[in-house]
Amino acid sequence: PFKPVEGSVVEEYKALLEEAMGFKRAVDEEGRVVDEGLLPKISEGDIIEIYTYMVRARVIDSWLLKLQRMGKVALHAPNKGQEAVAVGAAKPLRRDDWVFPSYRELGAYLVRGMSEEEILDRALANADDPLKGSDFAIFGNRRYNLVPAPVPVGNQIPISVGAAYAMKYLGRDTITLTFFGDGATSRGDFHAGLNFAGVFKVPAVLVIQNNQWAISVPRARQTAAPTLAVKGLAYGVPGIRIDGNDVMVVYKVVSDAAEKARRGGGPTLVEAVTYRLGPHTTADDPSRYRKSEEEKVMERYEPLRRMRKFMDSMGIMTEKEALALEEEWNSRVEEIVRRVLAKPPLPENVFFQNVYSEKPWFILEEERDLEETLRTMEELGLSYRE
Amino acid sequence: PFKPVEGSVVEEYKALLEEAMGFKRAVDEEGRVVDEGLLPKISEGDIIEIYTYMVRARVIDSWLLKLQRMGKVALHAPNKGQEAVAVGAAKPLRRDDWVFPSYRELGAYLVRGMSEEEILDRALANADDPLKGSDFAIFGNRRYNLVPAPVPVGNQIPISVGAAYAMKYLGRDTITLTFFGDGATSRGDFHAGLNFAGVFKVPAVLVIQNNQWAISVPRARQTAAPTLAVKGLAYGVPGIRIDGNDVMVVYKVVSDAAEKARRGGGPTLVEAVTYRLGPHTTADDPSRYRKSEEEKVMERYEPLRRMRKFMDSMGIMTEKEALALEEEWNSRVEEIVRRVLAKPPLPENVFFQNVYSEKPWFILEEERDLEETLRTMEELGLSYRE
Amino acid sequence: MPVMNMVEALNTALREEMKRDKRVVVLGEDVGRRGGVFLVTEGLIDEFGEERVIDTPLTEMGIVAFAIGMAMYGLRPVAEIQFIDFIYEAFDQIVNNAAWYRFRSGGMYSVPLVIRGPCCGGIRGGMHHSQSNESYFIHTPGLYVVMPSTPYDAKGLLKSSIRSDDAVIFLEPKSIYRTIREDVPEEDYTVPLGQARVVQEGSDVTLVTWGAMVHLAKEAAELLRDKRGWSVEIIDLRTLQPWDKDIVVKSLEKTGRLVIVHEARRILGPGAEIAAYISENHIELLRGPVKRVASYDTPYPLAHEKLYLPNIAKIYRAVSDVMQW
Amino acid sequence: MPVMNMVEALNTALREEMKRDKRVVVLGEDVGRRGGVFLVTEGLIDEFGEERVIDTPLTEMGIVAFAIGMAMYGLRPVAEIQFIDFIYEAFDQIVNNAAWYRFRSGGMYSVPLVIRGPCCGGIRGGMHHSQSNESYFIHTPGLYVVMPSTPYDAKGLLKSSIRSDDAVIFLEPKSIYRTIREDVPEEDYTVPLGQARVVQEGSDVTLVTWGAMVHLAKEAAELLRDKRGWSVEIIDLRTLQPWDKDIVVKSLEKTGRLVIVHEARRILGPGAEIAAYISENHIELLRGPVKRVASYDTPYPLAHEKLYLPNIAKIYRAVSDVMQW
Amino acid sequence: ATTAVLVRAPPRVRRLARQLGVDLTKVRGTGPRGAITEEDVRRAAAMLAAAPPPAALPP
Ligand SMILES: Cc1ncc(C[n+]2csc(CCOP(=O)(O)OP(=O)(O)O)c2C)c(N)n1
Ligand SMILES: Cc1ncc(C[n+]2csc(CCOP(=O)(O)OP(=O)(O)O)c2C)c(N)n1
Ligand SMILES: [Mg+2]
Ligand SMILES: [Mg+2]
Ligand SMILES: [Mg+2]
Repeated sequence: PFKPVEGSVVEEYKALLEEAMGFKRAVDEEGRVVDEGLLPKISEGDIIEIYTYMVRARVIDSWLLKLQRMGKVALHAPNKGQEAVAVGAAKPLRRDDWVFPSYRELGAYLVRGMSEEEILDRALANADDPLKGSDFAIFGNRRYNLVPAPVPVGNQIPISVGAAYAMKYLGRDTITLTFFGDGATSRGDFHAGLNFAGVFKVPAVLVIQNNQWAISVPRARQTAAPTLAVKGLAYGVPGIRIDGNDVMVVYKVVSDAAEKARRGGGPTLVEAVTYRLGPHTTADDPSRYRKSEEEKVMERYEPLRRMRKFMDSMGIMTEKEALALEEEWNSRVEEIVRRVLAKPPLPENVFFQNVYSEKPWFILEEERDLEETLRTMEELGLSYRE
Repeated sequence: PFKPVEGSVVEEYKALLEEAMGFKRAVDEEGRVVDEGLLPKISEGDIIEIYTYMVRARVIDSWLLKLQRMGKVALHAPNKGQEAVAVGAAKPLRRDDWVFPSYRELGAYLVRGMSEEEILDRALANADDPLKGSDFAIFGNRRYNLVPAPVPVGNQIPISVGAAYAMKYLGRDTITLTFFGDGATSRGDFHAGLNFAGVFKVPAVLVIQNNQWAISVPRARQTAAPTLAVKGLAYGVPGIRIDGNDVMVVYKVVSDAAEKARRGGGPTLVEAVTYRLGPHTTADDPSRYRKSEEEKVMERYEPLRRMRKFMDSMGIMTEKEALALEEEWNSRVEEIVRRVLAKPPLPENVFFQNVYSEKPWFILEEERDLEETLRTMEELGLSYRE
Repeated sequence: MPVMNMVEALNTALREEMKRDKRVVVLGEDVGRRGGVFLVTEGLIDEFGEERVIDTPLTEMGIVAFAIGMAMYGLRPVAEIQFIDFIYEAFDQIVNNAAWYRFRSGGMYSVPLVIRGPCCGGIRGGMHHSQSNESYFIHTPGLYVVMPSTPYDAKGLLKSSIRSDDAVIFLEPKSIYRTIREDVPEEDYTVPLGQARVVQEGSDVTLVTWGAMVHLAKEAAELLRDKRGWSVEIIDLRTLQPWDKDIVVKSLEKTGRLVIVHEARRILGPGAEIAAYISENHIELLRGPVKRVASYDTPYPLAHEKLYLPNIAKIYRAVSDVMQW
Repeated sequence: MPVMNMVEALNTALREEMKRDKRVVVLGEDVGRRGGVFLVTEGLIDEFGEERVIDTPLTEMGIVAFAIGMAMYGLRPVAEIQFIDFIYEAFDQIVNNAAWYRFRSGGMYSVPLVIRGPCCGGIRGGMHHSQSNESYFIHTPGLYVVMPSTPYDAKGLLKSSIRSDDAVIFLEPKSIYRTIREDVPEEDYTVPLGQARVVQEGSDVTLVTWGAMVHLAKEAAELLRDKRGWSVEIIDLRTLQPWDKDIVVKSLEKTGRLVIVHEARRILGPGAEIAAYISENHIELLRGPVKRVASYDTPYPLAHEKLYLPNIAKIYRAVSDVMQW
Repeated sequence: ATTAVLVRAPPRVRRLARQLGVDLTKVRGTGPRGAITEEDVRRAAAMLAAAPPPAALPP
């Protein structure tokens, strides 16, 4: 160890540094192709499908906001402006790959096959909620190999890396795809996750949704490093910085990284530069910490507008047609919302299920206690519903 | 944010990369000066002093080993082979700077002014133990601004960064110096500490004692990054890789980093490449995980031998004189050991002190319980001493 | 005297302490411009600047460790954990260093740190914005654990916590952040740590509680008086560790009946220690069982929090049970 | 039948389970070539290779989280924490994910993970190599908490833990790793989780304990019999959560007197829950107080561990106290 | 609804006293802190049984 690192490794690292400090994009904010080589080789149909997922993500997002304002949904974390990352990264995966989302990946759920109805069941925590009313803002379903995210920011990172190790250990050719925010890169979980990913060379793609803010804390306060992608180098993991509002480059870069991982080439960290156009959650007021002008400037970079311009210029679909699609999905979802709102609530004793694989005696005792309490409430004329 | 990082920053980072993947040394393993520019500008007297500290560290280290084998010391973590890092890094500091050691920095304690007697009081947990018998293998004393390390590996890193922030906040021109191992770089604490150091640009020098092993886990298993210094780049903190067995370059690089920090230039991460020549602790058996040949090869790089050759060739002191110094200190310490072994033990109720600033009622109740227990023991003819 | 809610009282306490003592600094996620997600630190950054009101990177481990270092060097940091549910990443630093540095260093270093944050349930916050995890801290020697139930106490207890030479976990029941308003003196005052308060006197049963449950207990006591004619003494512990055993024992000498009400789960919830202490040292005062009204031993369920948490019916049942003895 | 100590019994259990089930993998710091610092995983790497016996980077958070991911994907990881004292960095992952993923996912994902490691004191390990921190886990629903007191139980309980579909915290009292040897069957057997064992029958007082304290309790019982003529019933809980209340209640129906002995600290130590449960549900069985013999509520002191931990004199005193009733 | 006199006796002893018709306010405790034990109650009950029935109280 008493010598400098080999020159070839230094050169390799310099190349990695350029990728980590660069900025890959295929299509610019005006929908112009700026790098042919970064356009994925997919059909027009695929492009329309991708755009449709982005539209559906935006529509269901706006409905979740509305339902929160109506008091039906406890809390929602808006996705607006970040649809390209979720859709573009999820699309190239296989069904048997595992996706570990965070809480701004509505587009990814849709791509995986989750329906608007299923999203609403979850958000409303009704009788059909697969997560049984356990928490808010979190989605997931085993049927789609979509693992519900932990609310503690970044917890999913090392967990997903462990799952990727298990895949490799079992000789599967599947991979994991993990999403998390710029803020999450500060947590111990990021450090452990990326480091294990590098040491065990697991089949994983790790995507940072760098939306510039962690609630009120700007990206520059999160770390003094010039980019987030550069953090990969600390773990021997290549970090690629890309335009996260360009769904084409997201698709292309994640697709390549996924195939590399599948072939045993190890993990990749992707910093997808994007911007959160809405508040952090429905409980947030961004005017306390950022100027609305900033948001206005960023509207220009938002991914749906770009896709419409891109598709128009490529002759795939006119901007008008593309906008009409949004209207169409809005009506469809309105219909679904009506139906879902009529569903019954979860049973009262649901929270005694799934604490353990089998109920120990104290859970059984407490379940009886709840029954007794409900009786007492009736006697006293008390109600637990608003 | 929707653009690549500026070219000048990329260039700056490439330079940082070279430092982080390079290997600075002033004096090679045969005591030859290989880089004049990296020799610190210090006097012959200083050099002798530095060598003497290294000798004293080695001598007290060997006594602690002996005392452990005699059953007098609960556990010891040998320092042999790593004396240059501890001494070289501690020497350029000021008395009002704060040092956060780990558990292989006997040389640093000596440099700070701690005597062999004080080290032994601590290790034997006798009545003069400043840490009151609370734990093993840990040393520290406020008198020397030497903060006792936490045993959980790496805990001291973000704590020291907080102390450095406090210095800056209070307008002091002091700095912190923190030591930790290669294994510690994997912990969440390293991540938090380095990141905060970068974000808040604190006056701190952080020194990795990269001794190639974390118990049985080799450096290569700790991270897939080519060096540990490169991790600094993930936090916007320059990382410098140096020969940690060359006390001259350690002194020079830490001295420069310390002055930079003092002038408001922010933190530096120093990867000092070294090698643990002994077992991890007195409870370890290295033959289980590494070949003794490796140790033999590494003997050639060890820092005292190198210093003797260097001083000899510079005409500062002959190798023979230098070796005699070791003999001399050995006799002196033998004397001290004899004296220290005769000291009384700590009082029985010492562990009720210092739990809180003032004893709450339950501590007082328990203190009375201990008295009662001691009475019962007497009644029953039981003893708590071996 | 101004009327304040708990958020305003806490904000005032911070502001006054920061004015009084330059060593007091505030740090955490979103404590600056955002003023904290519940606005407890609102306006502080304007008054005291970025160096004293520090927005940190997103890591509770980092926040706590950084604050420990500050405290050891001589500052008086107040670290906000955005929701106390997120404190676990910092657990290593809290146990080994915040709680134990004094002991580990033979008294040479202390960690006069306050870790504060919103706790507890009742606002549809779900599993990770509703927890009452005080037991983890009560079981850790070296820490004070505090939870106010009123704006007045909030201000006075936070000041005592900041001035304490020990590390304090300061838990703020977010469901009563804005629901209770009362007179809060403008002048400097403290409420001492370790002292409980008799909220109302009674002769039949002693109800020991804290935080938002104090208000539930009052409602339940009224119902019990009206429906059954029983007289309930309510004790608000205020400091959960060290808890004020004397006030509880004194009350039991009168009532002989004990019910403990808390939002924490039952198994090894704080009530377990109170019940165990009384049955270890004062069992002869008890006419019957010690009842605990606590949350169930499951994770916090968003959908049914009203059934999960203590409620009036559960208190009613528990008191009725002990009154049979 | 071979005679084994606890380390050998645990090693055998791991080896047999790994042979039986390819999904079982072992990971942690130094578990490979080194065989773990106490040699519990000795030789496994030779038999099962580096992919199944995984030396990890030095981070407990990483070890646990990585293992959670493996478990969710379908493996049966056994994660070693080198000393259980170092588990706190992983606390966030243990609480929020190991314990709660099943609940959070509505039962869609489970975490069949074993976290094992040496615990408890008595070997001059000092503050960070001696802790008995089971309370933190007992208070966390979703976890099983297990501690064997004999080689036979160690093998049987570890097998049950590995086969359990829930996350198990498996605590190994290191002071009896090599001091007790007994016959351990070569064939496959399990000791069920949640079932205590009557170590010896008695009629005057019930002593509930576990881990290394079982052996101390036996010594103390002998002394009490010899000196005072009292007959002590000793119960080894084996599983601390969920604990076997029935066996304790049954014993109390006979003795009416309860003493709990554990190495954990007293305040909210596991004994608090046992005492509270009994005084809540079976107080009429008690002749007098429930006594707890526990470690003191200070950090673990290297220099005076023999006075800090339960010892025979303390048990002697506690039993004498309850026998006055 | 409560007695003014402080009785010191664990719940089990109180229950036994009820069963045996012993008035605990009249029993001297021999247990720790002067508390009444089961034996105290049994002794009191035995004395009650031995003593002649009390004269009727004046109205
Ligand atoms: C461990 C933890 N600390 C604090 C929070 C509260 N919180 C929720 S989201 C958030 C910011 C996350 O920022 P980032 O990772 O950038 O994701 P984004 O919200 O921007 O998508 C914070 C502080 C949390 N959920 N978990
Ligand atoms: C958090 C934690 N986990 C595990 C241990 C046990 N342990 C003590 S030292 C050590 C290896 C440390 O390696 P390194 O950081 O390289 O320092 P070195 O011992 O080589 O000086 C381990 C695993 C510990 N002390 N703390
Ligand atoms: Mg963000
Ligand atoms: Mg090392
Ligand atoms: Mg299992």
